[in-house]
Amino acid sequence: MTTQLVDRTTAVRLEAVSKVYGHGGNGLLALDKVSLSVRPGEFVCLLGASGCGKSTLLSLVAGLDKPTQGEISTVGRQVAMMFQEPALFPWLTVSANVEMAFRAEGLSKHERRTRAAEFLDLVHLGGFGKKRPHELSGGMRQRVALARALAQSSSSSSSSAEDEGGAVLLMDEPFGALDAMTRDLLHDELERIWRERALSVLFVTHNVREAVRLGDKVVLLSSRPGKVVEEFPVELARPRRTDSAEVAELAAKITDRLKEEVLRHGH
Amino acid sequence: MTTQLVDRTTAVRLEAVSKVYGHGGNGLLALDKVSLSVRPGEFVCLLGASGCGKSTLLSLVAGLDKPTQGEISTVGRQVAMMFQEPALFPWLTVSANVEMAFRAEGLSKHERRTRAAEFLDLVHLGGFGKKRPHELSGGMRQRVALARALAQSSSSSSSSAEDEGGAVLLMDEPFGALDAMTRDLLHDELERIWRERALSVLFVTHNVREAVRLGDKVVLLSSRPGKVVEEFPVELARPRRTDSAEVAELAAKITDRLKEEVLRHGH
Amino acid sequence: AACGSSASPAGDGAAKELRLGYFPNITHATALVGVEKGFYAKHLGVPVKTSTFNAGPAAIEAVFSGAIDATYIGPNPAINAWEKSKGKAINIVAGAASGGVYLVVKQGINSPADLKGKKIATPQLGNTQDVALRYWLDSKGLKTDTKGGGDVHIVPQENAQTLQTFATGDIDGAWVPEPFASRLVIESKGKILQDERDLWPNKQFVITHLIVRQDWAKANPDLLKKLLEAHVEATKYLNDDPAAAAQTVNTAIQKLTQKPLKPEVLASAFKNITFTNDPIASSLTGSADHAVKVGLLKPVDLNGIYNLKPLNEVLAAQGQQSISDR
Amino acid sequence: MAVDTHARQIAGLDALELAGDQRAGIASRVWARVWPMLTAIALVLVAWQLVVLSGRWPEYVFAGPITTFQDLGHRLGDPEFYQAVGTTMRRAVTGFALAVLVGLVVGAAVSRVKVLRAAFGALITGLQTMPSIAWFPFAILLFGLTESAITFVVILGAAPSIANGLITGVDYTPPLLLRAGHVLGFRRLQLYRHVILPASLPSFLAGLKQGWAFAWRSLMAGELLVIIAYQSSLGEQLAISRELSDSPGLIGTMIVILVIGIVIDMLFEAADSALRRRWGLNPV
Amino acid sequence: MAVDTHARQIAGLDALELAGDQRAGIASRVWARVWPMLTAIALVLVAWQLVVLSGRWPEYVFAGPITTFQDLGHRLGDPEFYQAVGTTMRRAVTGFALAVLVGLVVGAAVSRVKVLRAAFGALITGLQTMPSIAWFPFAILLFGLTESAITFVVILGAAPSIANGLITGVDYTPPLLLRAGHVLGFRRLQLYRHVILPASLPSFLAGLKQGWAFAWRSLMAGELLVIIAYQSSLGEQLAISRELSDSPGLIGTMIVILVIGIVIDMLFEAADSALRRRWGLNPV
Ligand SMILES: Nc1ncnc2c1ncn2[C@@H]1O[C@H](COP(=O)(O)OP(=O)(O)OP(=O)(O)O)[C@@H](O)[C@H]1O
Ligand SMILES: Nc1ncnc2c1ncn2[C@@H]1O[C@H](COP(=O)(O)OP(=O)(O)OP(=O)(O)O)[C@@H](O)[C@H]1O
Ligand SMILES: [Mg+2]
Ligand SMILES: [Mg+2]
Repeated sequence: MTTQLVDRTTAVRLEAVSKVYGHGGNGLLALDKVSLSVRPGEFVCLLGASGCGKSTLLSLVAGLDKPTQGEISTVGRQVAMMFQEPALFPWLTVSANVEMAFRAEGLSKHERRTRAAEFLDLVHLGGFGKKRPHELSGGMRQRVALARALAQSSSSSSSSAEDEGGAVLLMDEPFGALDAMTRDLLHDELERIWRERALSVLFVTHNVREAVRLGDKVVLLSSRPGKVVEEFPVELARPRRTDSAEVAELAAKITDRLKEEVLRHGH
Repeated sequence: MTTQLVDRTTAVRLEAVSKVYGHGGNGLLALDKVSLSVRPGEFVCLLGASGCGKSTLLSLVAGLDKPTQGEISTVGRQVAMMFQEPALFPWLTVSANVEMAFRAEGLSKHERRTRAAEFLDLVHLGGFGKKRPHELSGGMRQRVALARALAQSSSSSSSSAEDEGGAVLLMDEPFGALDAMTRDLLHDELERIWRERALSVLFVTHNVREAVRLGDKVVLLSSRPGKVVEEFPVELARPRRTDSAEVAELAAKITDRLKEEVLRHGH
Repeated sequence: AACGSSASPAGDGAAKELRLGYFPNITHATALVGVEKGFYAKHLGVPVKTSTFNAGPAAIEAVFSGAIDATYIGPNPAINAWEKSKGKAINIVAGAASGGVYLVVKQGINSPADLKGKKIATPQLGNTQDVALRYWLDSKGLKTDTKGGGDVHIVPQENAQTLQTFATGDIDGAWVPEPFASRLVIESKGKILQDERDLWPNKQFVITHLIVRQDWAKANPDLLKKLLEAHVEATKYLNDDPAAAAQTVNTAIQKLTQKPLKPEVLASAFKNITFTNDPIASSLTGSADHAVKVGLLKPVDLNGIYNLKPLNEVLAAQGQQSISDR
Repeated sequence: MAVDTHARQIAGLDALELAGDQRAGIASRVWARVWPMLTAIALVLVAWQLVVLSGRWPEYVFAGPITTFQDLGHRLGDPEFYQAVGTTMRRAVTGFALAVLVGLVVGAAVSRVKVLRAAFGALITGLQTMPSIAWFPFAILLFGLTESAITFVVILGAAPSIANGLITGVDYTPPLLLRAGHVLGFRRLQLYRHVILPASLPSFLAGLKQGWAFAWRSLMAGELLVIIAYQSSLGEQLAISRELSDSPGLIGTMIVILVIGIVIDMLFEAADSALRRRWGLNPV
Repeated sequence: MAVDTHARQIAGLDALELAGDQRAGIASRVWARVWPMLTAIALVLVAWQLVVLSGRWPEYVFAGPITTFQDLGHRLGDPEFYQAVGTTMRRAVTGFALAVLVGLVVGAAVSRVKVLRAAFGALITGLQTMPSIAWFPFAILLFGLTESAITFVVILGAAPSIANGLITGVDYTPPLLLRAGHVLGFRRLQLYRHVILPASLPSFLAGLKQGWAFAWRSLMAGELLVIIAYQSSLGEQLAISRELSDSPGLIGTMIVILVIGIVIDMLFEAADSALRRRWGLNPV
């Protein structure tokens, strides 16, 4: 609970973190002694079968839930997060939803709007600022959520100059509802922002190629209880392409390992 | 509006269907003169960029919304649908949610429960019948919705013996939140049920390989306004594998066409 | 007084105004004409702030809280206030009205014996009319009880409701004050079976009197006297020219409630009420005794409830007879 | 053979009542809202006249529409009537505004602070069930015979249900939105202002509507408490009509109260509709 | 340097108040619910006694806790008291049950049928604002001097807010769930029963709570309407206490009313908690 605990070379650290939902006989062990760390400016991808505890892990890191056991520490004034569901505020317009990311900063109304528009352009939703969430398609909503999370993690209050790494960004299947093209374009944008802002990213996906395309490290979780099975460092040069051979090769390797894991658990 | 209009060789027919959201200057043309037909027992996949009108199209077919112009007809007493969101009833247990599919049939409580359990097993959620939706992960919720839709479309009331084809099943990105393994397993199950029940399926996905893996025909929509760009018949022998070369080849061809389309629209 | 002296926001030292309460009701005619004709204003020399109430409890609450100094009121709330405060809160300083209470019954009921098994309404359980009815029935050999059982069923209900239930036949009679008695007779063809005046010595019993807060009276003896002067003049006006007075009363009622009495009801009711400065002490103690007898009240010590000395001084100054508090 | 044509689907859709014919002109839309109301009024009037004609009760016990509207017409011609309505409305609005304030503060505190909730949560409903007359003595003790006494009774009547509306709203705020707000860096008051309050708005609005009804009813009773000389009010008129068994007067006053209630409801309804439209919920 | 440790995150979490220490024993959990209430009661009693001691008002005007509880103690020793409470509770429960029925039917009809809504929607709030005393004459006309007259007043008091609760719930049913129900083949009544009603439950429950308050208040007034042989009632006791300027009696009766209100609230709260737990909403 002191600064000593937070190593300057770690942005996020989980040490033997376990999480049990419910009590006693009905309790469900979602995470079992997971240890994991993200270095400042590192891009870590999390892979695992459906229901293995990825979202649970992100909630714990974001401080939305308490671990049953273990320690979690994060550096950076703020942790930005993109949920698995869009989690937009239905009473706000699309633009206002993105503007919420700047609320804490105390920007002027006009500035907030301008910056929100930039991020909406980024996710190809330029003309939709005045719509309400219910008027968007599923994928468009997801992109609004993406815009909000990116806006938050690149806002000045979440990364201060003194920090070695920038803010922490948690993303839970951010591109799940998007077509391959849009996805590819957004991969590039995300990579750019990550580098510019020196973000520390923890990224959940089901798409192994995507993980390899983006990550510095891919972490594989087993299911029920979620445990770290293996960590794959990705040492390919950037920029990478999702359809490049190297990516495909490493992805195939990880997929095999994942398949093994999933099948072992009767999935 | 007469039986003549419904061709016995068509399960779903859209004729020059347009859909405008909103009015006047604010109106958004989501679908523009879309014509499409699904033969009884045919598996049709819909592809298109995010926001191109795929979900809108399914709503129209399901009768949840009125087309602004054009005619829609469906055969079969009931159209089963799986939404893009899980759309589970939060006040019911997982099992009760699936049981809702049999409500209209008047099965006994016990029978309903047994059949629901079967479908939950099918989606690998055997032990979760007594949980509530909020206790599940995102992918698990999606699988519950899948179980419900499959249950409904294979229940006796939705396909009557006289019909040439079985029920109509509409699916909106049913596997979006699932890992590749679970997805593969469920592809097989879906294919089996589709064949056994002679379902007519309209299947929305962003995964081109998945579309080629499952479909008899892949329909490509352009975006804003949604128009049918091209239909690709898939003449590969079943069973197909997602990672087979033929599938990859056709998928690459469709992806190129899709990319062209997306880029043309400034995405 | 040991307590309550701080209760008056106006301060009891030297009051700059008089706060007077009354009801917009024909039995409060003294106050109505007093205000309408300006008697209070004329005599008091300080501004008179009037408050009207629609029932006794609110008036007593206002007296207790020090929101008003004096009010016209019926005998029951006065007795309650006296008893609850153990004789510390109020005094009766003058009478205002007497009579005007009747047992009105349906046609076809001709004697007390015919009342057996019938439903008779009174304004409220344990009030003077209620006690009077029970005592009277008792004297006629008819049993009643406080729960509405017995030979005659007594149903306490608001007078307004009595008008309605008598008209619809839900009740067979009612022991009520004016103007309700006259309305029952005139509008619903009721018949008077008993005039309460006939049950009392000199055909007199109190229906309205004037009470004041004790600590106000103590601090403002002069104002009290002036109030009584005005009161006496109002009573005189009512008795000197009943026809004009009746009109004045109706004008006042109309101003306060927007609903004047019908002329025939006004005439009948006015005729049945006697306006007097005498609080008819004997009727109050008598009624309390009756209440004890019919089992509605624990014996109360009403000794000291009257403070008629200022009134008698005022009357003496005008050469009128003094009034006894027994 | 089971055939599902377009026509059948539209029928199914109508059952859902999700869609209105949105291309209809304004005139016809207004008419669509007005004619059922006019029909309802006409039906009530006819039924009322029939009951009176049946002769079951004499006119002075149960006045017919003709007598009532004649009487009401007279009153409508009298400036004093408008004064009375004005006085009552002024009191209602003041009292309600204060009650909203109190309800908001109490509701906010109780809904988010566990200790306060355990201590006072149940008390709020307890207070809500307390009839207004019980407060009268206290109102007079505290405020004397002033309008404040009336306002006090109105606030005690309305604030609990406003607070309860807010509490329900807070309790049912979707956890996902709370989490989103938390992640965006909102804490305590900010979380309240930016997430919880807007998310509770529908329920809060429902509470306001109930609160208005409580405020109004308390006011009708409270106006008898302090009758300010020569300042008539609706509550007083209602009581006097009843006191005098003045059937046309009573029914007339009831109609006035009903009309005011309906107008206020329309204001709430408009707010609610706007809210629903913004949230993307089925418009009426 | 901005350092966010585990400790700070827990603090953030507490602000969210999503978690309770669920491993605590039952005894300590009960205690956690009880002590704030006891403290609140103690505080109120102390404040009350202090006001009395201040001598601002004499005891006969504002009775102190000691006098009041002595008086209440006497009444609690009297079987008639329990009879009175019993009578009132019986009437409240009967009236409320009928009001729920009426409210449910009216609410269901009005919320789903456009024409009815246009015709009667606004009337419901209008009726809600109608003070009970306005109905007294009609109650007696229709039912004479019977208990049914009281029940009638109670129903008219409570049914509108129950209907309104249901209507709000229906209006705010998530469209996605309606669509899901429609696709599952539910139409009209079935859609109502399987989707709309359960989805509206939270709002309906809130409406029930408000309805109970209305029912109870209407009852307190209505019990004066018909005073039935051999049956004392709380409403009557309240009125008589006031009539007799009996301050300890009045406060005592108010305490009884408050306690009943609190107990009823706890029942509602239990139902609501169960509902929230099932729906996965933040438990209290
Ligand atoms: N209820 C609505 N009101 C207004 N506009 C809407 C509504 N629903 C959808 N739209 C618009 O219609 C277009 C098509 O939406 P639709 O949901 O059909 O897209 P989609 O193809 O399913 O996209 P995705 O792959 O992102 O789910 C979008 O531009 C969207 O903004
Ligand atoms: N609120 C909760 N209450 C009880 N159990 C829960 C809760 N949330 C998650 N779980 C359980 O914890 C396990 C992990 O859930 P989690 O949401 O972390 O999975 P996930 O890896 O994100 O899966 P997916 O890829 O499907 O989103 C699941 O078995 C789920 O049933
Ligand atoms: Mg997840
Ligand atoms: Mg979609």
